[in-house]
Amino acid sequence: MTVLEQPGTYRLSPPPAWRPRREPGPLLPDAEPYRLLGTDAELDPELLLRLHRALVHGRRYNQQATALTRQGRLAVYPSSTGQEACEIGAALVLQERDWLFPSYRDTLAAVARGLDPVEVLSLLRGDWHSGYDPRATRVAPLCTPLATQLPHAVGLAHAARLRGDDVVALAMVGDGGTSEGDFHEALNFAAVWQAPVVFLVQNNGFAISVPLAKQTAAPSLAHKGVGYGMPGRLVDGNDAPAVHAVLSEAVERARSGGGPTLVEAVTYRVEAHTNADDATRYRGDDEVATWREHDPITLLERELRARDLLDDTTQERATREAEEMAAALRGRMNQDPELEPMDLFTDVYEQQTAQLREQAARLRAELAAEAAEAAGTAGQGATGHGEQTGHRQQAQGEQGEQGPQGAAR
Amino acid sequence: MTVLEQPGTYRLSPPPAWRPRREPGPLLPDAEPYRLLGTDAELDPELLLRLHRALVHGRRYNQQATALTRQGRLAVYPSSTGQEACEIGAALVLQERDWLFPSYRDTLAAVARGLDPVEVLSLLRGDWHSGYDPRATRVAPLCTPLATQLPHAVGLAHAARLRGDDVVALAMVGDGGTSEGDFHEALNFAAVWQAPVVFLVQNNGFAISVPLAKQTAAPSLAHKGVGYGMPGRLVDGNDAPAVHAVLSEAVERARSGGGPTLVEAVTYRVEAHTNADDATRYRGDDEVATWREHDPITLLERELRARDLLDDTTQERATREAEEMAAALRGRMNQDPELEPMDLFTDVYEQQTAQLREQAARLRAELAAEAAEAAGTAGQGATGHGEQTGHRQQAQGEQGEQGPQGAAR
Amino acid sequence: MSTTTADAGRTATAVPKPASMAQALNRALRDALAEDPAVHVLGEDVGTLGGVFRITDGLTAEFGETRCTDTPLAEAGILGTAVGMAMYGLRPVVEMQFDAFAYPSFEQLVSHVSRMRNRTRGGLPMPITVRVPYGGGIGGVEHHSDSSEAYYVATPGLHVVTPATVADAYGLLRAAIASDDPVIFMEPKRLYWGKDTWDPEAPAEVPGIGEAVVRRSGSSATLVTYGPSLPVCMAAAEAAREEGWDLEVVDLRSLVPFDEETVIASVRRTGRAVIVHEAAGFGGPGGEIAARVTERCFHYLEAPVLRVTGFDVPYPPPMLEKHHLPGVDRVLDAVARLQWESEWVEGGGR
Amino acid sequence: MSTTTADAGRTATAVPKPASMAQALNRALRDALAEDPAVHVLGEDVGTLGGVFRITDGLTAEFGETRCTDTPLAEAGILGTAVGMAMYGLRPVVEMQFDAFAYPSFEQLVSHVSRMRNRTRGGLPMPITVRVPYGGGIGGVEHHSDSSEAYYVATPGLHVVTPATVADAYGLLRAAIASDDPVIFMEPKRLYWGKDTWDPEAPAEVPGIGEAVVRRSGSSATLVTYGPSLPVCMAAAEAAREEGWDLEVVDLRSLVPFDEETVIASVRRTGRAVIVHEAAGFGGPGGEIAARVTERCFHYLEAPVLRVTGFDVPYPPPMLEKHHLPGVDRVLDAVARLQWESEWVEGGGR
Ligand SMILES: Cc1ncc(C[n+]2csc(CCOP(=O)(O)OP(=O)(O)O)c2C)c(N)n1
Ligand SMILES: Cc1ncc(C[n+]2csc(CCOP(=O)(O)OP(=O)(O)O)c2C)c(N)n1
Ligand SMILES: [Mg+2]
Ligand SMILES: [Mg+2]
Repeated sequence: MTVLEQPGTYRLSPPPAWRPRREPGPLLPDAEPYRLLGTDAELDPELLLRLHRALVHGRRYNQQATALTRQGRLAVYPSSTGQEACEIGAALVLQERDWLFPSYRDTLAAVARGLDPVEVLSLLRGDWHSGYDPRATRVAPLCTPLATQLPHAVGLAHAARLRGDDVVALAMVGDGGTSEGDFHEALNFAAVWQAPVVFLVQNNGFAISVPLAKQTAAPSLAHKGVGYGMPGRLVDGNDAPAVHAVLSEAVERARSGGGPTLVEAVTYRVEAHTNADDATRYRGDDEVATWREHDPITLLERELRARDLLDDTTQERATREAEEMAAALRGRMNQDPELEPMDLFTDVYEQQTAQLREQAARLRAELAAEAAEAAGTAGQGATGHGEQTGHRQQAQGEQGEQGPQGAAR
Repeated sequence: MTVLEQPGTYRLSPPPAWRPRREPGPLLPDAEPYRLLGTDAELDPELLLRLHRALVHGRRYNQQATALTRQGRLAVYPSSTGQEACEIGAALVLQERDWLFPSYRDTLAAVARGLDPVEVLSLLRGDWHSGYDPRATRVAPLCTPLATQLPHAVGLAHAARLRGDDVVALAMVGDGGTSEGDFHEALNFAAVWQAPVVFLVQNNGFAISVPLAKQTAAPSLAHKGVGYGMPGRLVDGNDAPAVHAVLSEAVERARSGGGPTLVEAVTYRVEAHTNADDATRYRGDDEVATWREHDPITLLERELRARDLLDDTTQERATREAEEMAAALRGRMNQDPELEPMDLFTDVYEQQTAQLREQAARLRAELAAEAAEAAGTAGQGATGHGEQTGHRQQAQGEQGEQGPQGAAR
Repeated sequence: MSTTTADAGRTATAVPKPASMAQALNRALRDALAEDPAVHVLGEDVGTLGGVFRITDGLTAEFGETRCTDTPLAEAGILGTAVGMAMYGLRPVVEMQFDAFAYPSFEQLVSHVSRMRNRTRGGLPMPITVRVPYGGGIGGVEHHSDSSEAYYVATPGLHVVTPATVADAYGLLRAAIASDDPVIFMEPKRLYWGKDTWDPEAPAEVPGIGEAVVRRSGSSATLVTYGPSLPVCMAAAEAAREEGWDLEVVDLRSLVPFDEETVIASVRRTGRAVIVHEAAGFGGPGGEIAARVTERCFHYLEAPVLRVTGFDVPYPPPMLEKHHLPGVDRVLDAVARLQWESEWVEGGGR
Repeated sequence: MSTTTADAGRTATAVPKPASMAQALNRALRDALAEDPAVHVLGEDVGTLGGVFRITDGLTAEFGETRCTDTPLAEAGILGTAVGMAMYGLRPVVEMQFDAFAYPSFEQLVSHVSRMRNRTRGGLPMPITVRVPYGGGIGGVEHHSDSSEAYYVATPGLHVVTPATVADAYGLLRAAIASDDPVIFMEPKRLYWGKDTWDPEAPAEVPGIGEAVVRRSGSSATLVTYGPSLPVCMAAAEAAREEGWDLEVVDLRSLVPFDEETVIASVRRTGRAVIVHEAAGFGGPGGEIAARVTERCFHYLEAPVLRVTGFDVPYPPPMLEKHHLPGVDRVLDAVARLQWESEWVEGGGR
């Protein structure tokens, strides 16, 4: 039941009778991040293997995408190498009807959800903004302005609930993003409305160059939950089954009307912020090395081996499949995307305004002129800004629209 | 020491070695609002009497200001009746060198700090925006856009600290204001920078018509502190000595380098939101009656009487002085303020732009024409939009600036 | 006012009678909520209180808290959640309490609301109406009287609509809510309580969004205006008769889409134009309109297009606002500067 | 680039040599920090990293973390704390990481920064410089290429400054930091790396904020432009010679204050003008400029003032941006439409 449906229960009583409006204890995170690997918890072997395969694919996807930036096939790529357990976990805990709200770093989560990787990479390739259909895929557009997609997730989850649909929204944000006002407003709305939404903060230690301690003085980011009346959960973000378990529980709570959860996954961005970043400017190799030892794939493989669930054959198969995926992606991304300049004017509004029609006509004419020139170029060698006197000539027909008669002046 | 001064200490270690970045326990508020009245705590009689006198004055000031709206002498007045203990507390805990950052509801705090009440009321009277000099008074302009003054307080406190000055900033905000992104960003900056600032949230149960439970699902607003790594303190906002004690402690902590504090004072807005509001639309008399019984003045007087600190003479003196203050205020506010229309153009920039000079000249000419007309009116009875053909005539001199020669066209 | 907005709406009657813009807006919301279950109203104090201007009066009582919802106090959150609701197929109608209090939602508006359709190739249209009570003249203190339309007009992807009559208030708001594009619906605060003959039971059809209307025909010059300045221009046109000018008044009704044809036809006819708005002149919508009109009417113009606007200053305190607001006199002064004499004096510098 | 910005600055030399705008900006910040202890630089990644464009490179190393500070990631918080710092007498220089990421700070800017001096009768001036890297042409993905100047231009109380040359980058940034008024300092991203002959050890004096400069004299028509479009206009003027036009190019350098006199003098001389900017046309600064020029040059004009601007659409993805950006061809097309023939065809409707 949302607070909207219980008028009357929400008044403060004067201090003599004051009591907390809900018990804070259960909202606070555990003292340590939740962990399953290396414990003797019972774990579903099938899930572990599924996670393993997805992590191996995910890592390879990250590597391939980064390679594509070097080949000029992507404008930029923010890698999630080292954070794959979070990306995969987020994708796997959702039902088909649920919605995912990724940030710019979360292409892997979208791919792991089953979206076409080439479509997912549109934004970073630069051929269009969102390359996939959000309603068909139930993945919101990759979001660049930090934390701004969080209120969208809340609104969507709230809307679904109002419509009686059994839909959960999972929204992803970085440690840096938690400092934005939109983070605050989204979490507050979610808690007040008891919206079925899960917030996954990937605390990877940095916002570009800025380390966590310049971002917050909180005991943990999960401690922010209590201020909204929302459980805060802390999980080892490199422990894939733990991430999966904590997120599953949160999704389940949301689905069953228990309201939102804030999950902080403690992880590390092993690569630079993007291919364009130089991480040596702000951190040393030692730190990276320490975290590489806590690599999500290594940790999971160690566990699988210890539990006799992974043999060389299985491992090789996962690697081979990942290579195939990478090769296919490479092949497709090496094709030039089809571009349609006139798309500039489509879908700005449902119906083009008169002004846009006019501007579109102008671009169309320019493109036609360019095409004509290109066709003629082979023979004439003209280049640059059109034919020499083209501008003067071209303008003739357009003049005179501004007055009744020259003589009238 | 601010985090700025301790590079190197701020790295997250990988989860196996994870520990909270600071202990959350001490940051959490007590289970109940702090209270002194009705306890057998030792209390400074002089302070109690000082508080009493200020509360009585404050109440009278609120009544007088509300009355001035009915006489058309104020455009609007948001009363702090019932919240005087918070307003007075905020004013009294500050040293002269400290800064106060009030919201639109906090004129009383500014007046209790010693500012000229007529100057403080400028904004609400409508003769200018800020009627006092903030640098001279160390009171920031009364702030209407909610929570937006909180980052100002942080920046100022931080700046003072960087300059080596022993200055604390105290910023006031309502329960509703805590939902704004600026609240979040301000508290976060304050905690990261360990700025000497105190945030006082007056939780008066409502944001205009919206009750607290539609504003937040948190156990209390003080619980928001932990998410920033800042102590959250809860106090009975109608218990003047308790408010004073909690704020004093927070100011002291800030001054001695202990960083910011979030204080939630639980109180109640006994009057409507402003004189223009109709509170019967959203709450019943019962609730108001309950809270009136918990009135800050009544509570304090009961205590003073119980402690034999207040006799009828003292009480009457306080009342009489308050009446004198009100009469003086009334008298001064019944004078029409002096208005200078040309002030529209002063202090927009340090130096007027050419465009503003031109606009100022135009207004000056209009005012001169009006004055001339008014002078002539007695005899001629002309009214309305100036003399009949005035516009045509007046324009003659200004023409022709747009071209070299009429014939040239 | 003894009749409350809600009462006025409920009283069935066939006879047109005076109604205020506030009542018409309330009625438009009520009808939209009744007709389309996807419509949701949200904002600060829109519920029990009915909004500080009472535009949402009675809606929560009639449609329940989930259809007309008091939100937490956070404008970016309100608009941001509205985006999510629209993604799921709802049609949110957001109330910003005052012009200046819409600024916290600016990023959501510019970075998402205005671009969502375009960036998703039509996949996620944004049928969001953002109601912004705007402008001065109501004695409001600081931050309560901004004319913020320039910001919205400069943002591709938004419609910017502003009614100036009671009938338009109803008709344009219905059209805004029905639009699959985001509409910034700017309500001139100082016209809220002005009454007009209007039958709430048979709200007359008005031209749609994007169509300007000639409110008064005239031959000497055209006044181009919108929202709170329409009554000023009508009064100026009336007063101008005494000076021998027959002014045409064009009410733009929407700034985006901009009805160039109506404006241009009028100016070509009259040969002179003054643009009137309350927003600051520099960088305000008037510059765009003047530039466009001049481009297409250059040889029809007897004088440059002039503008009468608020000064380029922060909105002044209430006791001084009358000096800031464009009034009848200032409009007539501008008309007088439209080079009526056939010979004109050679100009020096300023 | 093998020489880093910091190195280039540190190498003492008397001989002017090529420097980039990025280097000049870095140098301006360094000199300002060195000369005035009240100057503080703050923003996201401005410290150790030196900013994503390296404009603040080396500043933290040289002046310490309290003079050049990495803030938490929250633009309203950054600008809001800068307001408080300015209240205490400091001179904050704020970096917004990209144009579109300044939007979260819009309320602080409009409701406080722009009005604080006015509302306090001069008691609290706001000597804040907000550096906004802006515009497209660098292959940036969504939300990284906005031309947001229209929003600032429409806000009374702000100065809006934008350099187009290396020398101006230095000189105007120093002037902005020295100004007691808030300055939105818009840095054209795509000019960051273009080099020019400039001696970092003896930075030439340039005209101050509010003065436009004629970058190229000509007699046929005036191109009025600023920031990223200046090189486009210079190239267009060069190319126009082949078509027989001798174009004058005016670089505005600051949009507010607007140097009306320089622009008007030029247009009166040439009788024709085209305004060129990257921001969307509708509601962009060009409308204001065109309206103002027309008002004061009406009878000098041989043709209406035209505009060449970005289209009225959300900034397109990088692979399509070349079709959006005003280029030489589009400028020349507009020049061609300036009614060069003495007789002109009677116009029908569109
Ligand atoms: C509103 C906004 N401000 C600034 C930026 C520029 N920016 C892009 S990524 C980034 C750091 C984000 O850090 P975090 O949230 O921790 O996510 P991560 O990159 O670590 O995944 C910044 C500052 C942005 N995208 N949006
Ligand atoms: C940014 C912003 N949004 C909306 C408003 C309109 N408004 C004025 S007061 C108010 C309620 C404030 O409630 P609260 O913060 O609890 O303070 P109180 O009035 O109870 O003192 C609202 C919504 C505003 N002033 N600023
Ligand atoms: Mg991060
Ligand atoms: Mg309140």
